[in-house]
Formats: sequence, structure tokens, C-alpha cells
Amino acid sequence: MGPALNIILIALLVITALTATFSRDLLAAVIIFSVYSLIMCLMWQRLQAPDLALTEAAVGAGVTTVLFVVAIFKTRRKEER
Amino acid sequence: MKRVVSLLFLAALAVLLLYVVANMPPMGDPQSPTRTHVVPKYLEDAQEETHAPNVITGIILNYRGYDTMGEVTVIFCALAGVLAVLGREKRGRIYAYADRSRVKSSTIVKTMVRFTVPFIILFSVYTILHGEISPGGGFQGGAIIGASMIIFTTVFGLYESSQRIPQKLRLPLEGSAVLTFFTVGVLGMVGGGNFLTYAWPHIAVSLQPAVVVWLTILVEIGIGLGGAMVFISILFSMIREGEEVAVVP
Amino acid sequence: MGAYRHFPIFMITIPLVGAVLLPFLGYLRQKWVPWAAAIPLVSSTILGSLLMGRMPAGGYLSYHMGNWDPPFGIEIRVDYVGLFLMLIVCGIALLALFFSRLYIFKEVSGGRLTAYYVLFLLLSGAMLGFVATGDIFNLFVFMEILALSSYALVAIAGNRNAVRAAFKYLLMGAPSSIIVLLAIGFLYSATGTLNMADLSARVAESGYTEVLMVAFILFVIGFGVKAALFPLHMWLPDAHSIAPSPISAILSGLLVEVSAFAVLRITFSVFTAGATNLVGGTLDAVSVFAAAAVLYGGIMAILQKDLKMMIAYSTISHVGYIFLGITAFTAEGVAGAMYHMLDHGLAKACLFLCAGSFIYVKGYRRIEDLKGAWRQMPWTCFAFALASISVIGIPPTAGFISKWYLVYGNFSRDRWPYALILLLGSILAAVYCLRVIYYMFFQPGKEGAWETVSKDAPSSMLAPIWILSAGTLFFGLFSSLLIPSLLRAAKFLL
Amino acid sequence: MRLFHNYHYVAAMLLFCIGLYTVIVRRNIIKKLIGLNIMETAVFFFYISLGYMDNGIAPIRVGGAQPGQMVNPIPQALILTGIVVAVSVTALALSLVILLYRQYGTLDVDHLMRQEEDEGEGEKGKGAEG
Repeated sequence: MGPALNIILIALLVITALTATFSRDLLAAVIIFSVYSLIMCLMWQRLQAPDLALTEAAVGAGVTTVLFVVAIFKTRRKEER
Repeated sequence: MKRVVSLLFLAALAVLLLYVVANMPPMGDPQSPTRTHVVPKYLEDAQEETHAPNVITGIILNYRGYDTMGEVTVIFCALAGVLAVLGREKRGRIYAYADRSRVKSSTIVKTMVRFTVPFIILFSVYTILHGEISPGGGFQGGAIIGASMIIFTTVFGLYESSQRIPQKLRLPLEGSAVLTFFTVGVLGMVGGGNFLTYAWPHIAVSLQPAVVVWLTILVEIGIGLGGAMVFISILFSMIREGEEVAVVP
Repeated sequence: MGAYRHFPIFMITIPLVGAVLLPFLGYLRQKWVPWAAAIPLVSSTILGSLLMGRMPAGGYLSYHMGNWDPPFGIEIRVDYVGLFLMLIVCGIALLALFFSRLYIFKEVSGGRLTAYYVLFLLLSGAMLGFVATGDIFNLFVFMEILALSSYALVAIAGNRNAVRAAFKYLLMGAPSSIIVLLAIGFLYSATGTLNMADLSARVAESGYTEVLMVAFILFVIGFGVKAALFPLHMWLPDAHSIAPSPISAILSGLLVEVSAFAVLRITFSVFTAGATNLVGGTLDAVSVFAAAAVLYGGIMAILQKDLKMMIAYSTISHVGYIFLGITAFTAEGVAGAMYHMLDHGLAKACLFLCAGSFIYVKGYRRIEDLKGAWRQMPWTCFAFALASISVIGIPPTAGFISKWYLVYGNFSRDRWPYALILLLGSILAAVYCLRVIYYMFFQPGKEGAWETVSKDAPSSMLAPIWILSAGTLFFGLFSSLLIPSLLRAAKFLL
Repeated sequence: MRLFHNYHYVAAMLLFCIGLYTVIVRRNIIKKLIGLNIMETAVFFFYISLGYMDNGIAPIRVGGAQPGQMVNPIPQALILTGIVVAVSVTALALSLVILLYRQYGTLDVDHLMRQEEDEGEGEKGKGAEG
């Protein structure tokens, strides 16, 4: 188990970060970013930081994502060319 | 051109960072400076000195309480900034909100949300009050309250939720975190110590643990309420922007 | 010391708590907000002045937050220089606040008035905390309050340019804060502590020199953005010229200085105590950039048509001076840099407030529009001229004293090219300042541009301007009040 | 090879660079803010890995947990502050984005800069007064 799971999680982190960067649909990018935050939260739980995992789940994946979504609703969803 | 320069800068930075990582103490090394210098005292004594079994709570509220006071000032500052940029939602009943974020929600969704939100708030209260024993604390609880109000707002719309938590209630509570910290800090001085001393030197040693515990809980509640209200106000302010329609009463 | 030891913490927290209480007053009686906002700053100034009289010479005041001893708790460490800078912060912020009372209606609509004063107090309190703290993570926290409130204050006018300038500022400022956080992480990983005094001891004996070196580079990049050091200055001209004038005065006269002071503290009180070899190369690079900043800022200032834009570019050039003083690594250079923080703060704040007063009376922003301005606004114009003289560095003003020490400090370590660049910077400053003065005093105004009857800015706006410009003169004539103690403090740092 | 042993740090630095790339190179401002958040979380990840030790347990002293086995609580306490700061910056930045879009009608940095150039130097002065 040990390092293998960590490495898988890290790979997922990198993949989600890259997808969030390169996706043209902003809403999709934000949702993928919230997935990134959730994986980060799992990672922190594995690194024995339950307080931070809780905070990241509530703030990083919850509040931040909602703020982004509201901002996208107020502006536009697609990236311009 | 600009792109090339920035990519070169990034590449240089990446090499620099990898160079550092290759020279850093190995991860998890019990002999590394982070392990040997300040930490042992925290881990050994935190429980006796701060009366919080959760060492992190002990550090953020007690040993490094001043940092946390700065932190709650930062969120208050963010709120002041958002309000300065976007403005607060209008008071009174003559304004309705035609918010697009409101989903056309069915009765099932509405009932579900009405049913779950109280439980989420209950959980957050538990998180706030239980912060010194289990993971969690004031700020996490506040964020969870904020998140529950977000769910409520997406389903019922801003008008409904701003009726539940009106501006009159939020305005005094937004600064409660900073004010609680300041009060506790000054109480520490009155008690004979420096700013933010929890264990007042002027009182009997036998009473000190109780005082520390109660002050810790007071600060947690202050942070929780303040954080929650700040999040809700920021969210309302962002949602209402440009969507207020005056309705003739 | 008795009760005096509590003074610094009250100086910091009273403005912050005042900011939190101000919305209540704004809710009840908005008219009183400008007056009430002055109360915390006035009390901080009084506390600071009282403390100044009690400061032991060459010593420092260490305040242990929560009665925890330093490496475990947070320490506030105020030495003579720090307290001096805190007093400058209080004083200039207070003057800018008084200036705002009438001026602010020109740029900020009534509904945002309370938010303006709240952010103003947060900014001032954060600057005080930033200067006073002795803990490196606490430095980061206060830097964030500082940064957030200044982004919001740049944007507060709410029009196109203000929002764009603020966003540009944020897009450079926020990554720089993260870089500082990363640098703190590196420093912590190599030493295991966050207290600055403890760090300086442990940096010297730490075996992880590579980590420390890169941490220092990241610190310089991070604070360099905040202080607008040359290649990282892109946000400054927009932000400083578009913000409301009192805010420009604070940003240009204080925020930049305070960030440079952070670099100074990181360099001298954390790194170089026994580890000079770590930072030598970086500091050499910094001095090259600082020299470039002096020239670039000066040349760009000459090319500007907008008055506030010109003053903003001049700030970039003066940041270069301060960094050249720091990197000279001599007591004279460092003392000169500190004195330059004082006189640049006074002079720049004065210039921006003068620009604000032109905007208030006539709405003029372009330099050309100022032709013949002295006939209508003699008081503003004379204050502007006096502050310009200090910016150039002509003898009776404080600008001359600091520049003399900067040049001397660079010469005495065989850094004569830098000393020459400092002198060249003065010539450039003379070109851009004297052009404005020439327009003001010796050119006929356009038909109908100015009224012949003198109708200067109201006296509540002229008073702050004149206090500032008189300050540059005062600290030029009586430099012996401060220079010896600054030199002693600088020797202590080296 | 220490680089392999410190693979958590390497990952954090990689994510940091991805975030910085997004901030510098991507033209959309909401993308830039996502990049900012990625950068921030990467640094937090770095801090937390800094505190980790093998077979460590969370620093909560219940049920007879021994201090010697606990992971380092200091980075965790610092990062708790860091997360709050991050969300504050994001909130302020997003409200600026909303206002920016209302006034410029675009989220693209290049378009923004082009509009700025079109307005010209003289207009800039006038615009800032209104």
C-alpha cells in the first residue's frame, strides 16, 4: 500500500492540475480544480493532517469552487480565442 | 517573445527548485532540523500548557495566537475589499433578486435541502466546539456553515436566504473574530501577562486550566461565527452584483 | 519599562480593531466616519512617540506574545530603527487620512466611504505589524493584510482603469506572496524555527547552504515585487497613478519602503549574521537590477505626460536607491537607505498629495495643464517645489543627506560605478522635476485654465501637504538628530 | 538519490510550476486565478510533507498517543492560516474579475491590454476621474 497509493494520488494531482490548466471550458476547469482540491485533501489525510484535510474539503473544494462558479455565471463560460 | 521569456523564466525556476529539493533534508528524517528544534517541546508540553489535546489547536490559538489574529483580520479585510468593490446587497424588502444562479428546483430538492441544512449546521457547531479535542475548530466550522448557506442559496435563491440571515445580524458578527481575539488579548494583560496570555498569572494556579479552556472555546466560537458571516456576506455580495431589480411593493 | 512594553502591540492592534468597529459607525452615522477613523491612528502615534522617549539607545524591545518564550511563541521586536519607521508610518498615514476627508468625494462614491476608511485603517495597522514583528511567518500574515487592503484600495474608485490597475497589481502581488511563503518553507526546513533572532543563529550553523541560498533568492523575488524592484515593477505605474491620491501617497511613500525594509531585515538580521557568503551573489545581482531601476525609472519619468504617472516612475527609481544602499553593505550605505526611506516617504507622499490637490481644485492630471499654476495655487506649488528639491537631492533638504550617505557608502567599498549611477539618477530626477516646476512657475497658463484670483485647495488639505514638505526640510537641516543613531543601528546590523 | 526519496517535494514543486505557468502564460483571467490556487495548494502540500514522518500519527493526544510518533504540527498550524489567506485572496480577486468583465466585456488579458492601448494616454487620465 504505502508509497504506491501516494504516487497514484500525486499522478492524479498532476493530471487534474494540467487538465484544469488546459481545458477551454472554464466551468469544467473549475470543477476539475475542485476535484484536484479533493485529491489534495485525501493526500493530506494520508500525510496525517486531518485538520487541514477538513479545512481543504470545506474551503478549497467547497467555498472556493462556489466563488469561482458564481464568478463564471456572472461573466462567461468559454475561454476567448 | 513574451511567451518565450516567461517559459525560460519558468524553466530556470523549476531547475532552481529541483536543486533545492535534491539538497533538502530527506523527508521524514527524525534528525532533520524541523524535527529536533522547536517541535519536541510543542508535542511534549502542549497538552499541559494549552489544555488542548489537539496540538494544532493549541498552536494556532495559543502559542501562535497572534498569527491567527492576523488571519481573521485577513478574512475581514477580504470582506471589506469585496464590499468596497461590489457593494452590499440593499436593505429592505422592496428589492427582489432575479439571480441566475438559482436553479429551477423541484420540491424534492427543496425538501432535501430544508432537511439537511440544519444537520450540517449542527455538525459545524460540533466542529467548532470540539476543536481542541478532535480535528476541526472555529474556522472549519465557520466554513461549513458558509457552505450550508451556499447550498440553501442555490436552491431557494438569494432573497430567501438573505431573509434568513439578514444584514442586521451579519453586520455585528462579521468582526466578531477580531474583536474576540482582541478581548482575550487584553484580558490576558489584565490578568497580568502579555497580550494573548490565556493562563493568567494573577489568578490561582488551580483556576488556570478552567480559564484557559473557556477562553479557548470563546475564541473558537468567535472565529466560527465571524468566519461564517464573512463567507456568507462575500457570497451574497457576489451573487447580488448587477442582479438587483427594484420591485414596486 | 513597566507598561511601556505593551505599547507596540497596542500600536498595531488599535488600528485593526478600529477598522472592525468602523462599520458600526458607518451604519449609524456615516458623517462621523472620517473623524472616527483618525482616532486609532492618533492613539498609535501618541503611543509611539511616548515609547520613542523611553527607547534604550541601541537596544530593542522584545515582547513575547502570550508569555511564550520566543522560539515557541511569537515575538514582537522593535528596535530603534523599527520604531522610527513605525512612527513615519503613523504620521504619514494620519496626514493622508486628513487629506482624504474632503478629497475622497472626488474619486469614491458615498456608498463606499466606510469601506474606504476601513481598508485605510487595515492598511496602516498591517504596515505597523509588518515592521514590528519578529517572526517570519507573522511577517507573511501581515504582508497579506497589507496586500489585500492595497488591492482593494487601488480598485475602490470602481471605474475601468482602477479595476484594471488593481487586477494587474493582484496578478503580480499574489504570486509573489506565495513565493515568499515557499521561501519561508525552505528556511523552516533548513533551520526548524520561525523566529528571526533564532533563525539568524541557526542559519549560521545550518548545513543546508543550498536551501538557504535559494530561500534568500525567493525572498528577494517575493519582496522585490512588493517593493517594485526593477524587472518586477510592472504593476506600480498603473496602480500608483490610478489609485486615489491619498492612497497613492501611502502606497508610494510607505508600502514600498516597508517592503524594502523587510528585505533589509531578512538580509541583515536573518541571513548575514555569520553567513555572508550565502547571499553575496544574490546581492550583487540585486545591485545591478537596482542600478538599472534608477536609470529606467528616471528616464521613464521624463517621458511621462501624466503627473501622477511621472511621480510613480520616480518611485521606481528611488526604490533603486534604497536597494543600492542596502547592497552596499557598509554602515553608511545602510543608514543612507534608512534615511532615504524617511525622506522619500515624506517627499513622495507630499508630491502625490499635491497632485491630488490639483485634481481636487481643477481636475488637471496632465503636466502640460499645470502651466502657470502658481498664480492660482501658490501654496500647493511651493510645497511641490520643496518636495521636488528633496527628490532631486539638493542641499537643504533631507534628500541630500540620504543621497550623500548612499553615495559615500557605495564609494567606500569601491563600488564607484554604482555611486556614479546614483549621481546620474539625481540628474535625471532634476530633469523631470524641474520640468514640472518650470511649467508651474515660469510658463504662462492657457487662456481660462486658471483663475487669476488665488483660490487654492482648502486649508485642511494644504496642512498635510505643508507638514510633509516642511518635514523634508526639517530632516535636512537637523539630520544630526537621527543620523548618529541610524549609523549605530546599521553598524549593529552588520 | 535524494530526489527520489523526496518525491513529495518534487511533486509539490511540479505543481507549483504548473500553477505559475497558468498564471503567467494562460490569457484568461479566471484561468490565472485557478493557477494561483494550484500554486498555493502546491506550497501547502510542500509544507505538510515537510512535517511528515514515516509511520507518524496525527498530532492529537488522545488514546495514549506518544509524542515521539507524531508528525510535526507546526507546518499544519501555519497552513491552516495559509488556506484562509488563499481563499481571501481568491474572493477579492473574483469580485474584481466580475467588475472587470462588466466594464470591459472580456476575460482575456490580451483583449484587455488592447482596449487599454486604444484608449490612449490622454483618455486614461480622464477615465480615472469619473
